[in-house]
Amino acid sequence: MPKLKVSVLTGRTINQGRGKEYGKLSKEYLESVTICQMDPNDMKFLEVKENTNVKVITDFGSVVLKAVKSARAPHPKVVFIPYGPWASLVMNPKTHGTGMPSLKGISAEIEPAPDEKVLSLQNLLIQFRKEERT
Amino acid sequence: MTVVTGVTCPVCGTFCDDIELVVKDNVITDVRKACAMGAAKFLNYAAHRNLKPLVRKNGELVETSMDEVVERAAKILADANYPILYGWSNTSCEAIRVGLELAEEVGGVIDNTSTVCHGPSILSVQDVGIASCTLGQLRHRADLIFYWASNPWSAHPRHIERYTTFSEGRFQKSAWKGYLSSLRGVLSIKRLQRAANLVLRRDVFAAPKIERRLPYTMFQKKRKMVVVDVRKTRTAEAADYFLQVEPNKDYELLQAFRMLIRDEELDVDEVAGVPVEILEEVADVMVGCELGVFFFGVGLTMSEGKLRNVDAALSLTRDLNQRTKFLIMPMRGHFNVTGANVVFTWQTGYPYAIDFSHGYPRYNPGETSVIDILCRDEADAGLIVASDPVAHFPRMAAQNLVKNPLIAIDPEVTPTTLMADVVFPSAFVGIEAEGTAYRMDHVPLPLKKIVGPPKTCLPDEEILQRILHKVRKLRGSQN
Amino acid sequence: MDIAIKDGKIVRKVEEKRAEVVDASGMIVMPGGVDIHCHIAGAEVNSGRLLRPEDHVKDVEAKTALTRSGVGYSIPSTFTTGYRYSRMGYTTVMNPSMPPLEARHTHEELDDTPMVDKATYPLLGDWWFVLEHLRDGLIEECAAHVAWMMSATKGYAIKIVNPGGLEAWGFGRNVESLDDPVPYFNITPREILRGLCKVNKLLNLPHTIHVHTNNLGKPGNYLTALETMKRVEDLAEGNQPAIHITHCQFSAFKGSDWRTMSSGAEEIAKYVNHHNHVTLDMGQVIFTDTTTMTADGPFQYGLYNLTGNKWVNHDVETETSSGIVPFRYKRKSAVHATQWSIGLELALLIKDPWKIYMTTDHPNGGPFTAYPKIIAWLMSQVARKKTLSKISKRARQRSLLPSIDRELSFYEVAVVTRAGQAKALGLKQKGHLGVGADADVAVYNVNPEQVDPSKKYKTVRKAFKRAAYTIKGGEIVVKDGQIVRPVFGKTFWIDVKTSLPMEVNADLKRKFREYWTVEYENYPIPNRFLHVPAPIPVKAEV
Amino acid sequence: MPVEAECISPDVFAEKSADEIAMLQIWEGNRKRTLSDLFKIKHGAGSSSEKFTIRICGDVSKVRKIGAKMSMGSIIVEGDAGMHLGEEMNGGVVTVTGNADSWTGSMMKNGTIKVKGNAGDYIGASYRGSTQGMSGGEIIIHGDAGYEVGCFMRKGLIKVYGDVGRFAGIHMRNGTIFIQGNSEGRAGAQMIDGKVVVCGHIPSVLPTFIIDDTRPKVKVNGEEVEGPFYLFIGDLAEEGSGKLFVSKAKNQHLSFYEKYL
Repeated sequence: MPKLKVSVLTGRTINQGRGKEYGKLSKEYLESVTICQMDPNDMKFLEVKENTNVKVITDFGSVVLKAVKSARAPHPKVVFIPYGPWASLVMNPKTHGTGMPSLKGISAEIEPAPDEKVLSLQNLLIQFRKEERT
Repeated sequence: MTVVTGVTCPVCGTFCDDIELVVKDNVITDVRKACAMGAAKFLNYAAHRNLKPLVRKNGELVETSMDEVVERAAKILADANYPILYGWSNTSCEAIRVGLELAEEVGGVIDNTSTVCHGPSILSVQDVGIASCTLGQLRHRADLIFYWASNPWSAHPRHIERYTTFSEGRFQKSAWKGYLSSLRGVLSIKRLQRAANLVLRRDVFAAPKIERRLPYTMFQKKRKMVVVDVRKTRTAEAADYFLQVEPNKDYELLQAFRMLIRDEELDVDEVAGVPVEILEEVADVMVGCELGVFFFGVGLTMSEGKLRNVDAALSLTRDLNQRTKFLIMPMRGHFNVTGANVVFTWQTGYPYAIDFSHGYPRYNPGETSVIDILCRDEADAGLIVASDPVAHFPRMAAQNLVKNPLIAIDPEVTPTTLMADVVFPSAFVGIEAEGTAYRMDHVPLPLKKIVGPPKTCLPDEEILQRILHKVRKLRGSQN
Repeated sequence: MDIAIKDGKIVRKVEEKRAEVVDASGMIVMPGGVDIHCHIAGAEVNSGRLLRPEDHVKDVEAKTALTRSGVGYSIPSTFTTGYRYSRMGYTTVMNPSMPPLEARHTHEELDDTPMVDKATYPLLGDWWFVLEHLRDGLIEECAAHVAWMMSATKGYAIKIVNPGGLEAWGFGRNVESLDDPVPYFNITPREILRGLCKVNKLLNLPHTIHVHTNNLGKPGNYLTALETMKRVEDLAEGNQPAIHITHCQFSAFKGSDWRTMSSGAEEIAKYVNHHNHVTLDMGQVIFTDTTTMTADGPFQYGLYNLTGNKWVNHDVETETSSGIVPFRYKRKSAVHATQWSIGLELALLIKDPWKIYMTTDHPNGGPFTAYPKIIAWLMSQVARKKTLSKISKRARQRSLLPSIDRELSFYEVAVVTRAGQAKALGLKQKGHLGVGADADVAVYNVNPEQVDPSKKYKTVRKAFKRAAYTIKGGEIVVKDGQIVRPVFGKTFWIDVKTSLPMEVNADLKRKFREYWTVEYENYPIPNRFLHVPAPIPVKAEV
Repeated sequence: MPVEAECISPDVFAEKSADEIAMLQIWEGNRKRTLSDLFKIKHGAGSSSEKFTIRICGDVSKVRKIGAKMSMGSIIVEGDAGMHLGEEMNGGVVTVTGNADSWTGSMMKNGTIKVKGNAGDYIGASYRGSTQGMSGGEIIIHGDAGYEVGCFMRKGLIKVYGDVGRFAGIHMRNGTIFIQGNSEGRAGAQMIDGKVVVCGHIPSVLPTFIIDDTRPKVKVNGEEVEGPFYLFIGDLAEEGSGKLFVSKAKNQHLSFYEKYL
C-alpha cells in the first residue's frame, strides 16, 4: 500500500468557522473538520479519489479523515486539516518552553484507509475516557 | 418586528460593530452586513445549547439545580491544590474581571486562549516591543498591506473590506476595482486549465514556476496587497503578489528582509525557496511605501520558530521605520481574546499564563501555561469558561484535563461540556447578555443584549460571582 | 485644633461623644494629596505593563484578607496603584492622556483603581475635527464638538500633546516649531493651541488646557516652552491661568545638542514669576529604572533611537498616537543628572508654590512612589547636596541647585502636593480642610514644631512614605501605612451644557463612518458604565 | 503538583540545626508545607560553610528552584531535578546525576552546574522581557539540551556534550556556547557578540550570517578543540559581530560557502 511523507498544516477555514457556529454537534461542523485537503498529484500517488478516507500518522497519534482535493494546489507533500478534535489527535504537544504546541508543519505519514471509518465525535470522546482511565 | 443596528459581532477578532439584526418576539429572524460566520452565529446559536445545569453522577451527566452546581464547583475549586481556570476569550471583560478574582481566591493558574494562539507573539513583544496602531489608521493611510501567514478571507472575512485593501480612507482609496479586473484574468486562466485537463485527460498543474521579477503593478503608486504564506489561500488569490514560503522557513525569510531593507547583500541565492532577486525587489517596495503594515497570523506562532518568527517580524517592522512608516498587528482570533490579555494585564501585570498559587501573580509561559501544566500532569482541577480545550488541545493535554474534576461554563454543547463533571448553562454574551470586548487593535466596544436568555441560563459574570461567593463562604475568608 | 467630619464632608462640629476620634497630636494634618498628572490607566499604560514582565517580577504584592494582589514597580497593576497612593496620603489622582477612541479602556481600569477619586483628560490636540474646525476658524463649532467629546469619553480636561506632531506622525513625520504647518491640514501648532485655549474658555471648563509642548525632550526646547506660554498670554483673563504646561522639566532643556545640553529652568522661572496665566508641574526625574510612555509618538521613537531599548508605538485613527520605551535614569549621565536638577530648579526658582506642582509625570520621570524623596529634596538643601555629590561631574558643575538656598516649608509642600493642584483643577471641594470640603485627610507622623526638615529630611521622607492615617470620604482607609479599609473612588467628568449640540451631532454622524472604524452609537460611554460616576455640570458660553 | 523549594541552598542550610532545616517553608501547589513534609532530612557532621554540601536522594523532578541564588557550598542531586535549578546562583557547585529541566542556571552570575543527563529548554536564559541572561559561571550538560540554550547570555560558558534544539545562542550578547553534538539549526540567531561552536551537524546556517574564514581549531575557554571549522559572522540582521564555528567535516552541505573565501 502506498505511503507518503507529508507536512501537516492545521488552521481555520470559513466552513469550519461557520460549522462551529452551527454547534459542535452539528452535521455542518463534523463535515467541515473531518477532511484532509491534499494536492491532487499526491492523491494520485496514494491512489485515493475525492472523499476516500486516508489515515494521517504522526509521532503523537493517528486519525482517519476524508481526503479532498485542495482548491489551491500545487502544494506537493503538504496537507491541510481544519482545527477540531480530529486534528488535535495528531498535533505535537511539545511547546519548547513557549506554552505553544506545534500545530503547523508537523511531519507525518499518510496512507489510504478506504475501509476505516472516520470517528464520530461521541466515539472519539469515549475512546478518550477509556484511554485516560487505563 | 424591530431592527437593531450597530450590533457588535461576537465571533472573530475583527469584531465588526455595524451588524443589523431583525428581531421578532425575542428571536433573531434576519442578519444584515455580517459575514458567513457572523450570520451563522446569530441565526443558529441556539441550536445545540446547554439549557440546564448538569452534574456527573456515576458516569452520566444529569440535570440538577443551579444551587447544586454552584456548590459542587465551589467545592472542587476550594479543595484543589493547583486548579486551572482556562478560556476567557469568548466572554466579556466584566466576566474576566471576576474570573481573575476567583483565580486569586483559589490560588489557581488562570490562562486564556492566547496561550495556544498569539501567546508567542506576546512573548516576542516583551523582548522587542511592537509598532502598531488602530485599524482606522491603516484604512486611512496604508498603501502597502502584507498578510503574512494569515488568511483573513477565511478567518476574518470582513477584515480586508472594512480596514485594509478594499476600504476607503482619507489618504488611500480602495483597491477593489483593480482587483475585479485582475480577477477576471485569473478566472479565465483557470477555465483554460480545466479545458486542457478535459482534453488531455490529465491534471496539468504547472509546477510552481518561480518568477524572477515582481509584477509591474507592484511598482505602481497605489494601494497594494501582498500575501506571504506556505500555501495559496483565497486571500493570496486576491493579492497583487503572493510570496510562497517553504513551511517552517518564515524566520529565515524575515531575517533576510531585515538585511535587504538596509541594502545589504546575502551570501545565499535563495531563502525559504524564494530567489534573492525577488526578495530584493520586495524589500524595495517595503522601503518605498508611504505607510506599510504587516498583519500576521498564527501561521507564524504555531510553526517552527514560534515566538522567534514574530520576534523577527516585529524587528523588521521596527527597522523599516528608519526608512519609512511601517506598522504590524497580529490577527487575533476570538472576538475578545485581546480583551482577555488587556484585563489580565491591568489586574496582574501579565497578559496570560498567570499562577496565583503563591498569593500573587507569577508569569512564565512554558512553566505556568496551561498546555505545559497539563502535559506535565500537575493540575488537579479545571474550570473552563466559554472555550473548548477538549476539542482543540493536543490529545495528551486534553486527556490530563478530563481526568481531573472539570467544571465547564458554556452556552453551547461542546466536547468539553460533554466531558465535564459540572456544567453551567450560560447566556450568549453579545446576544443574550451585555458587556465589553476589545477588537484586535485594542479598541473597546460594547457587547449588546439583543434577546433575553432562557430563564435557566445566566451570564458568565453572574455565574462566576456566585461561585466566588460560595468559595469564600467555604473557606470562611474575611473578604 | 479639631477637624470635624460628617457624611464624608468637613463640618463645623460634630457630637464628640458619638464621634470616632483620631488623635493626631504631634502630627501634620493635610488635605488628601492631589496628583494633577500621572499615567495610571488606559491603553498606553497597559501596553507598558504588558511590555515589562521583568519590571513587575522584582516588586510584587500578595493578596491579603482586605486587598487584592498585584505587581509594582514602574507601572503597578491597577489595585496596587490605588493602594500605594492611599498609603502616601493621596486621595485624588488625574490620568492625563486618554485616546478618546479607547476611553472605555481607561475607565475600566480607573474602576479597578481603588482608594482614590480620579478623572482623565481626552487627547484632543490632533483630533481631525479640531484641526479642521480651527483651520476654518469655526471656534464655536469646535467648542461644541469638544463638549460632545467630554461627555462621550467622560473626560475632565482638554489634553494637548505635541500639537500637530501626532497627526504628522501618522506618516512618520513631526512638526519642528509652533509655526510648522501640519501636513495635509494646513494649520500650525500655534493655531491649535490658541484655538483650544479659546474653546476651553467658551466651555467654562474647570481646568485650563493641559499642554505637553512641541519638541519635548530636545535640547533647546525651553524656547518652545516659552513660546507656547507667550502664545496664549493675551487670552488670559485677569489673574486667571489660561494654560498648564505639564512635566515642564522635559521642556526646559538649553543647548544645541546632548553634549551642550543644560538647564533652561532659570529663563522659564523668570517668565512664570512675571506672568499669572501659567501653571506648571515638575515632571521630576528619579535615578531609577522606569518606563517612559507618552502620546508623543515621534518623541518616543527618538527615545528608542537613543537607547535601542524595546519600543511600542500605538497610533489611534483620527485622534492621536502614543509610544513606550523602558528607560533608566543614571546619576552618572550628564544629561539625566541635568534633568534631575532642572525639575528641582523649577520648583525652587518659581517663587509662588501655587504655580508649580510636584509630579514625576509618573512613570516617565520615575514612579509616583518616589514623591517622599522629592519632598525631602524640596525641603532640605542638605538632601540636595547629598544627591548632588553623587551625580555626574559635568551636570553638577552646570547645576543651578548649589546657588539656590530656598527650602520649602511644610505649608508650601502642602500647596505643591495638594492645594495648588486642586485649585488648578478647579476641584473646589479638594485640597483644603475648610467646612464643606470633601473629608479627604492625610495625617503624617512628623511634628513640625520639633522636626527641622532641613536637617531631619530622612524623618520627613519616612513620614510622607507611610501616612499615619489616610481618611477618604470620611472613612479611615489607611492606618500606619497599611490599608485598613478598601474603598472605591469616584470618577469625575465634565458634563458641559451647550446650546447647539443638535447640528453638531448631525455633522458628527455624517462624518463618523468616514473618520472612524466604529459606529456612532458605539462610541460614547454611558454614565452607568462607570463604577461611581461623578458628573460635574458646567454651563458653556456656546 | 509543582513544588517550589528555593530554601534548598547551602546559604540557607548552613548554621542551621536539623530541626530548623526541617521547618523551612516550601510550596506544594498553593499549599504551604515544610521541608520535612516532603523530605526526610539527615544532618551529617557540620562541615565549614565553604564546603557545605546538600545531598538530595530520590526523584525531585517536580521540585523547582533548587539551589536558586546559592553563593557557596555544593548541592548533589542523585536523580532528576526540577525547573529553575541554580537560578540566579552566584557561586558553589550543583551536580545532577540524572536530568535537569528547563531554565537551569537561568540568570546565573557565577558558580558551576553539572548535569550528567539531559536538560530542558532555556538553559542559562534570561527572564521574560529581560536582556539579562546568564552573566557568568559554567553550565555543563553531558546529555542533550533543548531550545534557546543561552538566550540573552552575556558572559560565561555553556557546554553541551550531546545535541541541542533550535536557537542555541538566541539574542546572545557575549559568552561562549560549545556544542559537541548536533544542532537542530538557527544557532546564533540574532546574536550580537560572543561565540557559538557546533562540532556536529547543523541543517543550515542562517542567511543573515556571512562566512569569514575556515579555522583548523577553536579555543573554548583555554582549551583547544580540533576542527577544521567554518567561521561565520553574524547576526547581521542585528548588525552583530558574533562568531559561529561550524564543523567542516560534519557539514559538507555548507561547502558552497567556500566560494566566498
